[in-house]
Amino acid sequence: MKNIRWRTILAASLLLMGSHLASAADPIKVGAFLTVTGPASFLGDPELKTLQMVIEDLNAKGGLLSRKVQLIHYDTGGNAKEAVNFVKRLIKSDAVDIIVGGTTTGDTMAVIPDVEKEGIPFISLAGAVDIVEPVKKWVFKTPHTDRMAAAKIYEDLRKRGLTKVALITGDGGFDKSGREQLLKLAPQYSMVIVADESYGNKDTDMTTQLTKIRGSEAQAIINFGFGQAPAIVTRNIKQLGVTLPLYQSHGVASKAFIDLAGQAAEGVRLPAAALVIAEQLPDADPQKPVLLAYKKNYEAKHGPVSTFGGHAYDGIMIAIEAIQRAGSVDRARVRDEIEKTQGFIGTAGVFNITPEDHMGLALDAFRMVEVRNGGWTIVE
Amino acid sequence: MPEQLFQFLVTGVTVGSLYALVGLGFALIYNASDVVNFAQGEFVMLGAMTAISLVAAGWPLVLAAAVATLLTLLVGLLLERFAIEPAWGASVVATIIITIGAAIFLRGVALLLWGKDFHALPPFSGDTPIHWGSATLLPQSLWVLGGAVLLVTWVHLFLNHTLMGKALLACSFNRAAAQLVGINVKVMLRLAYGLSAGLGAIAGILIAPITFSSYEAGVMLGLKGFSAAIIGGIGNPMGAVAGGLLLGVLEALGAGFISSGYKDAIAFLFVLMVLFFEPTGLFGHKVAERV
Amino acid sequence: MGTPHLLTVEGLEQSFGGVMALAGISFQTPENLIYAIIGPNGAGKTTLFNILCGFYQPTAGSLRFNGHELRGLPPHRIAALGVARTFQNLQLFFNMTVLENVMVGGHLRAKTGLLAAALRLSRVRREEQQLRQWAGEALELCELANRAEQPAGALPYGLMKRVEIARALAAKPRLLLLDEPAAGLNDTETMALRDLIQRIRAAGVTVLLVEHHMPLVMSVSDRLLVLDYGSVLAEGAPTDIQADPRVIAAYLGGAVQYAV
Amino acid sequence: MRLVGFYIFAAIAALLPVLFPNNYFVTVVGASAGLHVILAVGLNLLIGYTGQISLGHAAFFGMGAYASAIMTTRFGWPGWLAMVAGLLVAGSIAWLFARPILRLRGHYLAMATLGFGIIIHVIMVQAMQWTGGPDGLAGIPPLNLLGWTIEGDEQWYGVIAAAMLLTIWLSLNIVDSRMGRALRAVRGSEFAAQMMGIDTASAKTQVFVISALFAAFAGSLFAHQQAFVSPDSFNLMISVELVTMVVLGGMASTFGAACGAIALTLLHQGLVVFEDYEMLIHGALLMAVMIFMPQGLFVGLSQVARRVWTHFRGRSTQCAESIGK
Repeated sequence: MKNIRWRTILAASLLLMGSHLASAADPIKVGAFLTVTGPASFLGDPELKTLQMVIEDLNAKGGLLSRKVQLIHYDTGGNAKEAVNFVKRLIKSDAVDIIVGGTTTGDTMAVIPDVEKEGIPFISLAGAVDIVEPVKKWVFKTPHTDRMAAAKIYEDLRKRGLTKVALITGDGGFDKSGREQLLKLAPQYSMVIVADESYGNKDTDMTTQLTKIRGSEAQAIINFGFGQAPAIVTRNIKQLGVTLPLYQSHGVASKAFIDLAGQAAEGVRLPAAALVIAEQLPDADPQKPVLLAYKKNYEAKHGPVSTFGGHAYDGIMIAIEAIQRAGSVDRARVRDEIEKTQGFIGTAGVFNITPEDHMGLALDAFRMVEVRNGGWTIVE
Repeated sequence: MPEQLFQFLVTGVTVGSLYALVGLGFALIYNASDVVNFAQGEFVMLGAMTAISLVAAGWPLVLAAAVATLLTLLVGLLLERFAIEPAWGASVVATIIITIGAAIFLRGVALLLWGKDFHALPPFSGDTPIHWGSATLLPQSLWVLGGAVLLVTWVHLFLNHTLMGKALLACSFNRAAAQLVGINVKVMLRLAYGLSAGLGAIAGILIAPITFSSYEAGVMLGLKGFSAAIIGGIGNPMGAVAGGLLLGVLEALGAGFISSGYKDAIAFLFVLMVLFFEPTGLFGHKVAERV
Repeated sequence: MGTPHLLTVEGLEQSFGGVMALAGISFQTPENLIYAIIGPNGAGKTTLFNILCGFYQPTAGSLRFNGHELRGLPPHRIAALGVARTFQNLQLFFNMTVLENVMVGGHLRAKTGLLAAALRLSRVRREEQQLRQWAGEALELCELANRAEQPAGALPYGLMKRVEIARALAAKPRLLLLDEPAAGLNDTETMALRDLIQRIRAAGVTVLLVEHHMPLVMSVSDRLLVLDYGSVLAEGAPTDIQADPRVIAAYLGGAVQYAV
Repeated sequence: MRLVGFYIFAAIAALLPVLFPNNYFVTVVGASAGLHVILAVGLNLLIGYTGQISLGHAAFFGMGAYASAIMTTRFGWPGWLAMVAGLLVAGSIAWLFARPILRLRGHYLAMATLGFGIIIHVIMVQAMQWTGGPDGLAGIPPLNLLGWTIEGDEQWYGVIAAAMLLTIWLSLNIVDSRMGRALRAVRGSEFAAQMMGIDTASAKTQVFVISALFAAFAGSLFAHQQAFVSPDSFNLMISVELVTMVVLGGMASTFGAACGAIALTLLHQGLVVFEDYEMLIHGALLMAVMIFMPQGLFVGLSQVARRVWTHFRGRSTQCAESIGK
């Protein structure tokens, strides 16, 4: 871990002098801007570690198109203004060939105007559906959209015959766009929203909002959020003795959530990528080998795996395969190759990207999972 | 509606006691140095994170808490020795920036030591909710409330009934006069930073089971603690506790009856109203402007 | 001497939570005169000054200046009527030079606002010249011309006191309140202060002087007002006041048998 | 003679893009530094000269930005009209809040302005139907001034550099005038200022409004330059950073505030190389400068420069003094 950091500092300071020696042996440059600190560090940190891991393994096996691959990454700290400056720095000063990054929807939306104007392939790791709808020529994304998560939750609720739903969401971008999708899709699944509460992502107690929900005739609670707040909501629900079924979002699909929420997490359901239940997949499932390989490799270095790291893995692998198929780092040809990615087996599911769908994941890429005695189990 | 109101009040008091505990640290340092230490939130975080690591390493809770408090107290002393003292005589605004720099620095250290994810301390006496009328609260909240009462009385006794405490107060009222009667003002200031760091650590440990802790936990707690100290009248420990409880109840009622999204806005709007009518806080000592 | 009174104070009372700092005092100050107010500490001298300038609002009574009722006016409106003062504990603008301090004195004699200043209109440039000139004159009068560019904080205490006077004069006031100008000065500085006060009176400014330095008070004032425990003890020419038994009793205390 | 510092500053700003053609650090970072200078110079009038602290100034920066964003994307207003609307909104809210807030002193004033900033930030996050919520507003059209549509980083560098020089010029004029001295008198001693006939309440209100207008002006430029605005560009941390720029650069010095703004912007870009250590170094640097140069980076450095200058030339030069103003 140590020498990677020194190499990055050395590489970055070299670039400060702006030396552009273009030659065959020149490394292929992958640019990344992630929220490694700040409120969304919960997502950005595993993403960075995954990108570094994949690129290090790739270089160990001779790199790409017989050229070394170099990762240049910046930490936006969750501030969209920084994201824009860093993407301009990646394009203009570092002259990267492709960008994989954008942990939060806010950062991603902020940089799209520049990416489209400069014409550089950009694979985002953020959740909101409006990153790829309407389709933008140079912009792709690997995580499932919040609309898919909402649809998956509503499907499960309908199976259980529950129609009166209470929403409780945080004040982050991920939370708000999730809430928007839940409100938009409710009529389609004949769901009735009976309560719509909100909290601050750094709040320490949500019992007030949950007491109001307890007072409503809600039959189930959906908490769309990420970080520490959903764990507090889950504990508060148990504290108030509320027994309604609780649905979380894929934002908390990680072991850390179960550790934080503790006993209160039992019975919580949420849509998640197959990564969290890799071992329980039937052997015939094509995703299983990919998931186990990534999981083993990541956990050897960094501890428990997280679905956000998985999104970064999918993003960088799609980029690498596209460059291999294009045989060069020419931006337009790499972009076209990404758009032709078919049947790519990633941690989030099977990707079939088309000119109209710059994500390529079907609803079945999401698996409904439930917390049972401290672990994730598939819900049939 | 009324039984919900009771729950809102109980929630308000439990959350308010968190703010009160943090506000105490602000009041103590202000008493000795006329400066608001914006790194107070970081002391709370350091106390919690150290205790969590020690407990995770198998130490018994009480020992871990004691060691964590001492270590944070040491950090407070070092901060005063190497940051506040060398800038002796700097303007109030410059000293505020120094404490803000210290806060960022301590956050950087915590980031390196504990990484970025969230940690929790197991509750001291389980988390089976206690039912009190129609409201429920966690046993840990009783620890927090109890802790607040204990610490407030200790600070009150210390400041008003011990020689060292009175010396501390003397420094804040008139540093030159304090020096003249033989009080070593530098030691007093260092003591103040050490004590409020220790106080912050204890607060952090008491609230860790409720609020989870990360390298960034100090920011919001510091902000709410500062607000509590200001509402109560800066420098007045009792005021800080009252201010904290008031802020907590306000947030709960605001979220309960008006809109949970605008909770913080409602609370701070009230803080503004208080300041407009009581320019030196609810219980702040009114400083007569002498010409 | 019979000109109409510049300042008329009637039945002025001021109490701070029950303590009667001023218990109904009345006096009149004719124009173009050096009028001294003396009395032991706590007699109510500074309280009177603060009421005159609008820092305190009196509990009762009235004070008329040049036909205007001052009671209820904020300090800056009273200053606009032509009242200026110095302060017992120095209130210089230490973040500015001596010249800039005195130019602030001329604030009321100029008009340009923030917007005109920001755009640097021609009348702003003319006004700056004017203010610089007025300040120069005031510094000249107080023999501080050579200290103009120095920061106010760098001067010795005696000179700082004089900068405060120069600053007050730059406002071209009709009434100048001097609050213990001789405090902390040595003898030579006090003599220079006496000449300065006489030069100020010669320039047509009425001076209200609060001072403990008796030789200075007796030598420079035209009339004296003696306050004791918030009420008027005596009022008159310096020579009468020196001989007045009540004043001597108040100052020296106890019954004194005169060797008649 | 009065504007020698200003001309040097203008020369540097003009020469940079010529010496380093289309270099990221000049255009993009330069433009960001320019916006920070406008904010810091405005805030310096309030903190440095008038001695009134404000920990909520990012709110006015945000008002300008959101006014431009909302008026152009949702109501189709032209850019300049939206900018004027932003100035009016920020100015009137500043005027409304100034009187009650500026009666407060020291930490209480810091708290009131901090609270004000948080209230505005919560509104930016929660009023989704107007502000687009936490993910902000995208698609802000390019700014069209007098028929010229500003496109690309070089052009934006030019526009922001010109705006920056304008604000520095306005600030220098304000400081060197009757009203400027009145503001500094308020900081020196509010009692003495009142006795000089200065209505200190209205003086403080005027400077509060002026600094809010500077911030809103920068906000509108920022909105059009980024074509995107989101609440986390206007939160408490940004307000704290603005105050740090003023204090770091050197209080009560227009060029001090400008240099503080540039230094902090470059620091931010430079530190990113250190990844996890960035926060640690950022905090340590902040403390070090405030401890060893309490009167600020600029004033401290100009003193060092003056000592070196006198060491070599054997006599002090008038020029350094006029910059220090």
